Amino acid sequence: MNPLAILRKDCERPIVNIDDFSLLDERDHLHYLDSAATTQKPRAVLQAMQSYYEQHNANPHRGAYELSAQSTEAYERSRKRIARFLGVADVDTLIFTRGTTESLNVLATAWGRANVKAGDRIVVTRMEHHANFVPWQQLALAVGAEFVIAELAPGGVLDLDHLAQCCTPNTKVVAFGQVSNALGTINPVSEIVRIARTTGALVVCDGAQGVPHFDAAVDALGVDAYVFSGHKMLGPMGIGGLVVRREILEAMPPYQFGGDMIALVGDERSTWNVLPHKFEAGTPNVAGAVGLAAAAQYLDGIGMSRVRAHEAALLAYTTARLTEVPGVTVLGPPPERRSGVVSFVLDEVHPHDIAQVLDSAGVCVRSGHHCAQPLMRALKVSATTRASFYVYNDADDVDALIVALLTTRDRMGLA
Amino acid sequence: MNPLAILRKDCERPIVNIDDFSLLDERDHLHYLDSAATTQKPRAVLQAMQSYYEQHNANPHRGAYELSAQSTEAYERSRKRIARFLGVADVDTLIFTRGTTESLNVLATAWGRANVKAGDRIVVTRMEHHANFVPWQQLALAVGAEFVIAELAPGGVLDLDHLAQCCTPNTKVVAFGQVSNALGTINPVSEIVRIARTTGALVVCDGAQGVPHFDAAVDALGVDAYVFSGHKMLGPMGIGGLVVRREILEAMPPYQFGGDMIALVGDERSTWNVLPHKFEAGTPNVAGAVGLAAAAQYLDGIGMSRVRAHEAALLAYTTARLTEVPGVTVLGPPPERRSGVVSFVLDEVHPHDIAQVLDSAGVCVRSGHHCAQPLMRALKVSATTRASFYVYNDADDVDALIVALLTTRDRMGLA
Amino acid sequence: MSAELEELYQSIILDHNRRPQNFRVMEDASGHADGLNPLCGDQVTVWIKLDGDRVADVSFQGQGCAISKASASLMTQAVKGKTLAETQAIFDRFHAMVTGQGAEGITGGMKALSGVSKFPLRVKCASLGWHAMKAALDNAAP
Amino acid sequence: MSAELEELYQSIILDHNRRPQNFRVMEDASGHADGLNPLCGDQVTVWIKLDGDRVADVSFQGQGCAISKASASLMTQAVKGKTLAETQAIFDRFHAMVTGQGAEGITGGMKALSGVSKFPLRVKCASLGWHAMKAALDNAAP
Ligand SMILES: Cc1ncc(COP(=O)(O)O)c(C=O)c1O
Ligand SMILES: Cc1ncc(COP(=O)(O)O)c(C=O)c1O
Repeated sequence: MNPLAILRKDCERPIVNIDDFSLLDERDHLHYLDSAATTQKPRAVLQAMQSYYEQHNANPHRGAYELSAQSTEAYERSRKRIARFLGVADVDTLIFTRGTTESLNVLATAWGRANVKAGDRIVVTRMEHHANFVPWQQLALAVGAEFVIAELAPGGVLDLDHLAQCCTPNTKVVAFGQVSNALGTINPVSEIVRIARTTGALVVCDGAQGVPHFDAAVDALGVDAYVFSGHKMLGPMGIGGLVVRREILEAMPPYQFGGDMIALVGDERSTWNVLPHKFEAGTPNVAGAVGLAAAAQYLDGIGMSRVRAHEAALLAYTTARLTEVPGVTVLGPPPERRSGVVSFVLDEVHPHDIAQVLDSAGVCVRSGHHCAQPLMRALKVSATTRASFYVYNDADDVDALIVALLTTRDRMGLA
Repeated sequence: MNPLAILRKDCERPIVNIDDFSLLDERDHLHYLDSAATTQKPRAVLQAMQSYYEQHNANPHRGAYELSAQSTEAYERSRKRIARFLGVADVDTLIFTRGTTESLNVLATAWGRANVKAGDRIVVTRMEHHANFVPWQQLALAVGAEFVIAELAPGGVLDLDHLAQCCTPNTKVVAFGQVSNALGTINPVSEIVRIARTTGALVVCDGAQGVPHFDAAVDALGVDAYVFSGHKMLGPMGIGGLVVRREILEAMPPYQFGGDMIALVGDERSTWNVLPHKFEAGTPNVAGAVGLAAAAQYLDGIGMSRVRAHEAALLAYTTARLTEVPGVTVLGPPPERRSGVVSFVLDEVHPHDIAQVLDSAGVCVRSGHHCAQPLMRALKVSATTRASFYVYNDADDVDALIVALLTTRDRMGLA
Repeated sequence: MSAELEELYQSIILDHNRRPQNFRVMEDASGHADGLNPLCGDQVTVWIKLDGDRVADVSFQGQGCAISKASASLMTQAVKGKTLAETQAIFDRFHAMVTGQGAEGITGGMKALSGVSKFPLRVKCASLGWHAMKAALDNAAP
Repeated sequence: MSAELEELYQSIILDHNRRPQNFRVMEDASGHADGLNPLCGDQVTVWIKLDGDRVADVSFQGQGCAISKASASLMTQAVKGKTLAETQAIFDRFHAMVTGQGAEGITGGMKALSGVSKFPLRVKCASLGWHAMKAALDNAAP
């Protein structure tokens, strides 16, 4: 076999049963390459939510009757299951939120307003998603702190030397992504943590693009806070999480106030419930948690090392085949340092037009700034085209991408 | 027919096809009387969410491909459908949130921190749910404003004279519930609004127990902000809304920061997207919105006046039959001024024990403070037992409740 | 009416609920502590008087369901006059029983609380007074 | 390749994309305005020079997809030399066309933009320069 054929063979089939994904199963010619934005959902996830609603639906925590107890049990069992998947031992330090964006806003507001003062410093990186950039920027503006961006080294990786320079003693927050959604860059978490620990900062890791793609082993990362979204890891929309070290969570004021999070509500003052309830005001999204637990179960069934290997294989094959398309430049570091993401520009064609032509061939890719305008400025592009892979993709999807890119050049009148 | 038989006849059958509700359909002896906590979901709602995931699932707003456009369309069509159901003309002033609790926290934080200063006054009522009490209390504590509670008149209704006294010129917020979840009291919104308008306050109506039970006609209420939860109106968990007058929303700073809500993200400052996006940071819960729109559709199919009439009939029958149970005292105003809620105490039996015995007869009721500790203090009870009705309940449920209450007395050794 | 419910609300429980033992404020306590169940609003205060390493007296007051009241009442009977070590052992046996790990070594009226183990939601009710007792011991001036 | 896509990317569009007309900064403009599409990051600036109630000159610069660039370029050709009233009428006809309400009264190169109506997502792209032109007129010192 020629080298390309070998690469193709390594990702010839998806690592899941495609029947599990109705949308992909039923639309035969759909090549869904936008999993970094959101993933498709296996039947097991939809089924788990449906069963919950059909068999145990009730408001949890507050009811003395059996159905409500079942709902509570479903909710708390889901928390345990997801904590296990994440590698989080202290289950009650996993707070359910709507997703990564909310989790980061909880930190920037509840922790940030209580702990960051004028003259303090907040450090983020150049490659952050807006969700891990704007909340910190706005916190800094609100309290008069300094907002500092650790820049990139050539090749779309973080400049660790610059990060070290940024981490002055007055640094109160160091926030970074485990994996860049725009480039796929896998950040060296342990080195970042080591640098950040030279300060007394809260070390925040945005795992939105980490936990779906490899074993997150959150406790082992050594960070103070870890955040993620369910919908990017086969789970439903509207659910995600925030994991924070217990001492920090206990010292932190609540983010939202209302039912379930209180202990005593006086006319003048109130006191708060224990973890995790203190940070979960209002009726929880039990069905969402149940669906997310089913997603964790499904991913564990595949094995996260297989997920990682499959994405790496798809990436290798794509990288090889992209050389067939004249004028393509892939952004970011070499494939070994990337998760299953290919972000590229094509000479003389705007990403929006690429996405449009690709769509007409059933190839779904994202075009734009990928919620990373600060990164786009540094890369001196206004937008890129991004293909991102997951467990249900295979070499056919890559082939379709390549053919469609050649068509695009054609269609746009390039020689 | 004797009078009781007539009352029974008026609520003999549910006003929905019980097949639509799997959980109720399959558990024949379940008498679900806790809809004020959360409602059961019709198949149409579960089906709508499932179809969305199976046919249109993608991250909306950010994709240039057709599937993403379908997702955007599903999301925005849902917003329109729900706005129509609510009687809200300016569709983009309907912001999706996780539910009532989050909606109120958005107001208390984003609007409150920008507009309420030391020495200002915030007025709530004695019968508020913690979600419409604690966020305002904590805002007052944080900024040094005065937190004032409008008390009840005898009979569990709001004392409008006292409210008028509370509404001094320095009042910046008047927050009240459309219907009390703990007692079922329907508040006279137009009179409250008239009183509140003697100040320049933001007038906030908690519609969590309003919109599920009668035509909310939000625009006609004349309030500045209206909030509600999907799961209490046949919709899924994890979705709800916040409606605010456009000028106020436009002047208000964002609540959370991240993707979708930005226009330009600079290294130092950022600017915001237009409504409704400015207040919807991060990947939205599209499936939740789709499910909620299906719930609105389902309720419109029944007709909200029939919903109201059915609950009134159930309430009348229950009120009549409760006289058969020695030692029962129903709290709150007479049935005509209540929605489908009966909150009561039973001499010498704690609500928790009542709920336990009722549960063993398949009757699900809530016992406790109903997230209304300030109200419980004023009523001088530590807890009550609450039965609450909805479209799928009928006279059988009431009969089961009465029999189970008699059993409870027996079981607890009362003569 | 299920058999489990019969077992939960045994007549001993109902008696203790109606006429709780040691249901009073203690003026000269060595320590006291409050217990609160935020879900249902139940609330209890327990007072302890120590004599050396012995529980010379114990009392409680508060409002709660039959289970929490009877359990607190039975607790006062069980630990009064016991040493600290014995009290801990009784607590452990109680805890094992209500969480369904067996009723070994349980004696007297406390047996009546075994039905709680079938109702996980009520374990908190049954434990409220017990945890407050432990906290009162921790607070007690020796 | 679908027929609709063929219609979207007609050769006139591709030509205007490659060689946009009036693609320059205007130093002595009566007014100018920026347009931004926050979803894709496309961005355009339009300059207008008025002579009485006539558009004496119009130009643009910016970055964007083929549709937005070609549409802005075609816009400059369409309105240059027109009165304010005529400009408004052209804008209205353009808007009706791209939102699928018919291409009545559309003349010249602008016809090439009719394919946009089949792609609701691209209406924003096509409109970017047009809205900026309107805003520039609003800002223009008369
Ligand atoms: C790295 C990263 N952080 C944060 C987010 C925001 O996640 P969500 O939109 O689910 O809140 C995303 C996805 O959009 C992401 O890729
Ligand atoms: C009147 C009222 N307000 C607010 C809430 C809080 O709603 P949620 O828990 O859905 O946020 C509820 C329900 O629990 C309620 O009944």
